[in-house]
Amino acid sequence: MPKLSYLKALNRALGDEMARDDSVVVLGEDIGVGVAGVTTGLLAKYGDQRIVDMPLSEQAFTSFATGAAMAGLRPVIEFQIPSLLFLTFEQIANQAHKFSLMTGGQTKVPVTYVVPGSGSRTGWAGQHSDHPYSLFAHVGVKTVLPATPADAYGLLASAIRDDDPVVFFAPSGALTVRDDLDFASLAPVPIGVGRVAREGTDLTVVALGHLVHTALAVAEELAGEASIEVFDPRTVYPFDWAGLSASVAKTGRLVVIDDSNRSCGIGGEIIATVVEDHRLLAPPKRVTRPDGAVLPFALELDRAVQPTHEQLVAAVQAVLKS
Amino acid sequence: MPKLSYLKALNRALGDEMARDDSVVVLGEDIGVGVAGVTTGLLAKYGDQRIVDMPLSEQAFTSFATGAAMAGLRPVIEFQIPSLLFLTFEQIANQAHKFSLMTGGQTKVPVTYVVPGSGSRTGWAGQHSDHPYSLFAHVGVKTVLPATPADAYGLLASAIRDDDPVVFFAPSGALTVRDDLDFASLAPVPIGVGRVAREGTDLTVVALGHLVHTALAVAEELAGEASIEVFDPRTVYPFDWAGLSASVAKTGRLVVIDDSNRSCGIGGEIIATVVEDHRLLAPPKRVTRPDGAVLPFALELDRAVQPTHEQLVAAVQAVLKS
Amino acid sequence: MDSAELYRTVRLIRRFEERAIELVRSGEIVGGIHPYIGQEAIAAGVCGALRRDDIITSTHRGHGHVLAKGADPVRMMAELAGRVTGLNKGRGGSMHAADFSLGIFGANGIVGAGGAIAAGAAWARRAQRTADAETGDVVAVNFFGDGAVSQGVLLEAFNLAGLWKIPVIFVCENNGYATTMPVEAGVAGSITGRAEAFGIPATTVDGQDPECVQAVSEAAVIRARSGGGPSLIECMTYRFDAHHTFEHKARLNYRSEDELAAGRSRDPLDIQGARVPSDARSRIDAEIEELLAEAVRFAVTSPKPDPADALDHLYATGLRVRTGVNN
Amino acid sequence: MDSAELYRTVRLIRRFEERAIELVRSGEIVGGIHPYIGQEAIAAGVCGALRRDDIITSTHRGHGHVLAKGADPVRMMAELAGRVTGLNKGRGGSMHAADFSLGIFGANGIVGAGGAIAAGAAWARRAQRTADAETGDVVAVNFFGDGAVSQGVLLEAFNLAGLWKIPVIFVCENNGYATTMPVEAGVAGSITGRAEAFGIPATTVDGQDPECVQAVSEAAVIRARSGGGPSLIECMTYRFDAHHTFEHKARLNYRSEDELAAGRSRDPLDIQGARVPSDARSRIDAEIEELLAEAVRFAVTSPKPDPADALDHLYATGLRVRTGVNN
Ligand SMILES: Cc1ncc(C[n+]2csc(CCOP(=O)(O)OP(=O)(O)O)c2C)c(N)n1
Ligand SMILES: Cc1ncc(C[n+]2csc(CCOP(=O)(O)OP(=O)(O)O)c2C)c(N)n1
Ligand SMILES: [Mg+2]
Ligand SMILES: [Mg+2]
Repeated sequence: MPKLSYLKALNRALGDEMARDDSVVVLGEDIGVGVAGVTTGLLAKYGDQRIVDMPLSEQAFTSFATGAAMAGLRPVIEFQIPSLLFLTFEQIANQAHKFSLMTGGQTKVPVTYVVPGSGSRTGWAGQHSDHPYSLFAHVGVKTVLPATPADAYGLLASAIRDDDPVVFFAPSGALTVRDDLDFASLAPVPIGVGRVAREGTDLTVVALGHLVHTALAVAEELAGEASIEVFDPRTVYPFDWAGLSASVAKTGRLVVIDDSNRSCGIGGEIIATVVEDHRLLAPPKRVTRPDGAVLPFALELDRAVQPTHEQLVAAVQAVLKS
Repeated sequence: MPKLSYLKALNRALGDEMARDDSVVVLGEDIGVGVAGVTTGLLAKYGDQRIVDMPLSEQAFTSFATGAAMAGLRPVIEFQIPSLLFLTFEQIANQAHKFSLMTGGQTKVPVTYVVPGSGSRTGWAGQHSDHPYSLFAHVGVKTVLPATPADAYGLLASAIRDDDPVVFFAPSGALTVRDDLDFASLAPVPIGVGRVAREGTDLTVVALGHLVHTALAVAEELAGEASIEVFDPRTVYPFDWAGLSASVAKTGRLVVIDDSNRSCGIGGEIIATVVEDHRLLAPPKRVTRPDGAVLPFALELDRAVQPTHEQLVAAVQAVLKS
Repeated sequence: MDSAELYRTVRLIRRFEERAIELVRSGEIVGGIHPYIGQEAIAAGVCGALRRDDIITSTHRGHGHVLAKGADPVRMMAELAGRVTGLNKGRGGSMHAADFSLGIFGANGIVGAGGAIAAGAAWARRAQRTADAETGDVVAVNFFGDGAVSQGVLLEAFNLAGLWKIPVIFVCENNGYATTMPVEAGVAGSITGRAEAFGIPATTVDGQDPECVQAVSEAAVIRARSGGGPSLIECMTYRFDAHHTFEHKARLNYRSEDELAAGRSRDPLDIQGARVPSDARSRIDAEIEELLAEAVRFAVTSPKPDPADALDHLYATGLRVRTGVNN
Repeated sequence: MDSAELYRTVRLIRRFEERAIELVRSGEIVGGIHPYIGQEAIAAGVCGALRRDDIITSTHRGHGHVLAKGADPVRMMAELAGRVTGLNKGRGGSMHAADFSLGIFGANGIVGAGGAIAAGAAWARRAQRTADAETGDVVAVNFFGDGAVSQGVLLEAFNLAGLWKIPVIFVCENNGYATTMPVEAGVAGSITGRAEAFGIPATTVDGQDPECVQAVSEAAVIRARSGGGPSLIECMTYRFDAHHTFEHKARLNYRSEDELAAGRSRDPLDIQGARVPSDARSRIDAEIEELLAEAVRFAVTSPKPDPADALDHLYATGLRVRTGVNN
């Protein structure tokens, strides 16, 4: 079977959706030449009225997409940096997100915001290394964070077809992941449905985005000690509480690994929700970024504020023991 | 003893800090005439170089304050609407918050952002009714949310004197609270230190902002059934984990009432952190806004998506029983 | 629109606002309103130049625009009163009233927010136009105040509109103040200059005279429909009443009595009224009184929403999320 | 600055960038850089007109500005290599290099972000000025690219600067592209027109000639210091190298070979070099080689930060917060 990288899966999904539906247009910076790789080849195929290079006016083009969406198009925005979501927070959280309810359901805003390369980019320092998916889970904008090429394909397709705004995080740490895939098997993956990435019976690790791969490696490494289930929610919001509940009901133990800042991150939300509903066999644990983290530039420091394999091993072992 | 309202306490704290320190300046819309009441009388006293009316350029004046702060002033910004924090999220979370670390400690950004009237304003609808303090707890900007006039005074004074950016939420639901106070007793209240608003032994209710008053009323109402401790963190970030831990260690039961959207709100963070460290006697519960809430306009609906007295009673009773 | 129709629109808005203020006072409208009184000529004149399928985006002071674009005053009043029969089923209220079937893409609570939305909508309509359409492009109008021209996202929207010659018309209602801030204190340079800097032609017009506004708007509409690109119209006007009804209870003292009297002396109702024969005028006035009596009656007697439905429409897909309590 | 000093600055920046690119290639600098090569005349000329206590805010392409304002190239190189001896103790890197002791309020990773910061800093300095000061106001300079003039917050900053006649100078480095977007595709109207719209006088200058840039800057500085208010200088220039070093590995094909050759033909190093006697020039060149050899040596031999200190300086107060694991 051919290999497909995560980045190529995004490119393929976008191309397939543009072919499928004329109303899909893409807005972003340097997408014509395809600097980020997501739009490679699409300008030649679909022209500059559907692959539209944008000036550095992120706020305006975000609301421009909202207007276009309410007029019937399905815009996809590519943002070059995760923190551009801070810059456009008003336009996403206060405009796009609110139109449906505020108008009593008169309109819908089917816009997808894609951030290829979220989280640390290794050496891009404080303003280019954020991983702010939990912010969108808080305000309630649908948010996906696929870990694999197949899910990247499937969730981008679903995001574009969804009638609500969806933020799509493609973590830097996953962009180069390549999987053997039958291309014919690529298909939409429903928003809000997680998957058990590895079955186990003793402890559930919930891992998000690129950290799913870390969790799988840890589960394998500790296979002699315990049977670890890895749950990949794939969607951060709306979260697949039923899927997670089934896993935790089986294992009774929980560790979360999450590249969010600790306070008010999805990691904490997962723990809170689980303990409200389940009596666990041991107190749960989280491996996250520190509170309020700003990624320092130097590589050693950048790495030191991201969740690690070793931290996950330690947390899993501690929870197994208690 | 004279009565002091929450709003007047803000006005007094601001005036006292301006008198104490020449470098305190206030930037905001309509602050000269004092539309919101926080700056009443200060223009006449301090002139238009320290009470500076701003045009509708929130992003620029937020970073303008950052520049002024790095040049040695202590700006206070008054925002007219909670969602202006969405509009200026880039300037606060990605600029003001990050300068200290990114410059290796060369500079500091002592800016205070005050939102008088956060949360629902009763009939101001979807874009004027947010209560986004959990967002700042996530990105790690110091965030205070006082419930009483004395704490409003004390935390505003501390916020202004603090060398880091601080977001100050003054909930609509607390602005008219009035307390008997010896004005001479007004003093700075340290950021990051909670208080036990009512002592109890059976269950801890953590209540935030105006909901402290709801929690006190519930504790009183249920006094015959149980002895309820009400913990008012006062600061949302950095949270007083030690103070809360002491309370929960005593009571063994926890309910949180929080006007945040449920997912990734401080309510979930509190529950997660507590269960990581404590074995509770019963599963904890939260009373919050719904996931992703947008406040609908009609009064009945606006009220229906905010945490209520009745919901807290039900949650407390359920936790006491289980 | 002919003179009588323009008069009718001005009169309708004026009386609508007056009746709405009564309902604010009586508590039927919660949260207050930003009255449009004094500025009616702008909404009337601009919308008088538009087609039904044209689009508008509006502001916190939006009742006039919404009514002039054709929204039903009865359902509009019900919206202000928070009833399920309202335009937005009571979910939006004064600052978010919308009627997408008439191209009314909503009032907006955030100053400056409507410009990029209007530009995007107009751009989308142009993209959707079938080759055989001979009616010209759909035009979008974005209304905003003098305060909004200092808002970054609006200036960014000027850039997009200027670059791609989008059929959008920016209508600035310069009423001299952003809440209490005089325009001179808030705007360096000029309002028209800000549009021109982005290659957008701009004119200033008497915003108290509906026919002047309509004439200038018609020219801008023709230009936009035929691919000539965006334009900006600065309408000089005056807000006769409070920034928001909360001001009725607060003495803010930012406008002198003299200034108020001078500002109110050029009333669009009189200016346009003088152009309509008095019998026609009386007939129109009577019709409007009747319509608004019905609007008020309908508003206060319509059912209030059921709290159980508070999260209806939160997601267009109908997604149901967790409530605020453990179940 | 005299001709030789200007030459020195241009040469220093050029060679600094070339040495830095070598370190990117060898992996000593992680994350790459945005090379300033070709644009050196602007940093040299503008900063040549400034005092030590004046302030600058810079961009993602900031090395030239930081060096021209006087930062130590040795500690700067160490910063790019992420060492504790760097300007920012290795916490900032290329996009955040700063030296507050020299008024360098930092490079910035967000396009357009520096304008309001510079305006606020200059406003604060003016407010702090003691009555007896006779040296005139401190001036702040905000550097930015042609892409930034479409960024809302920068346009808002123009408004504040224009309104309050703040001693700030906006220096636009128009190198023809925002990454791959040609300036004509991104900027409706003109860059100077955008400043003028806010009452800010603007001039366009040859950005390849350090003396031209310095002369125009001196005039703007005099004006700003003496209460005359802000100005904008548009410097026409060309980026000789990649947008970012990642482009060295990717063929993006947005600039033709002909265009590149034409753009590179006006090299500030040659233009300014021609004004300096060749022996002086050789001496300067040799000094710079030595200095940069030391910078590279220092950078690659300085200690790397200790991971245990990763959260140092997160809060100016020294507040310690929770780490990412349960303890
Ligand atoms: C971005 C933003 N900033 C501040 C406010 C609060 N606010 C509401 S209306 C208003 C004044 C607007 O002035 P203008 O644009 O001139 O419109 P007018 O009220 O005069 O019609 C302000 C400051 C807001 N709603 N949005
Ligand atoms: C607000 C923002 N949008 C996008 C980016 C990504 N980005 C970095 S540099 C750049 C181009 C900037 O062009 P210009 O301002 O002309 O400066 P130049 O690179 O030519 O020096 C872009 C799009 C960013 N850093 N900040
Ligand atoms: Mg106005
Ligand atoms: Mg450029």
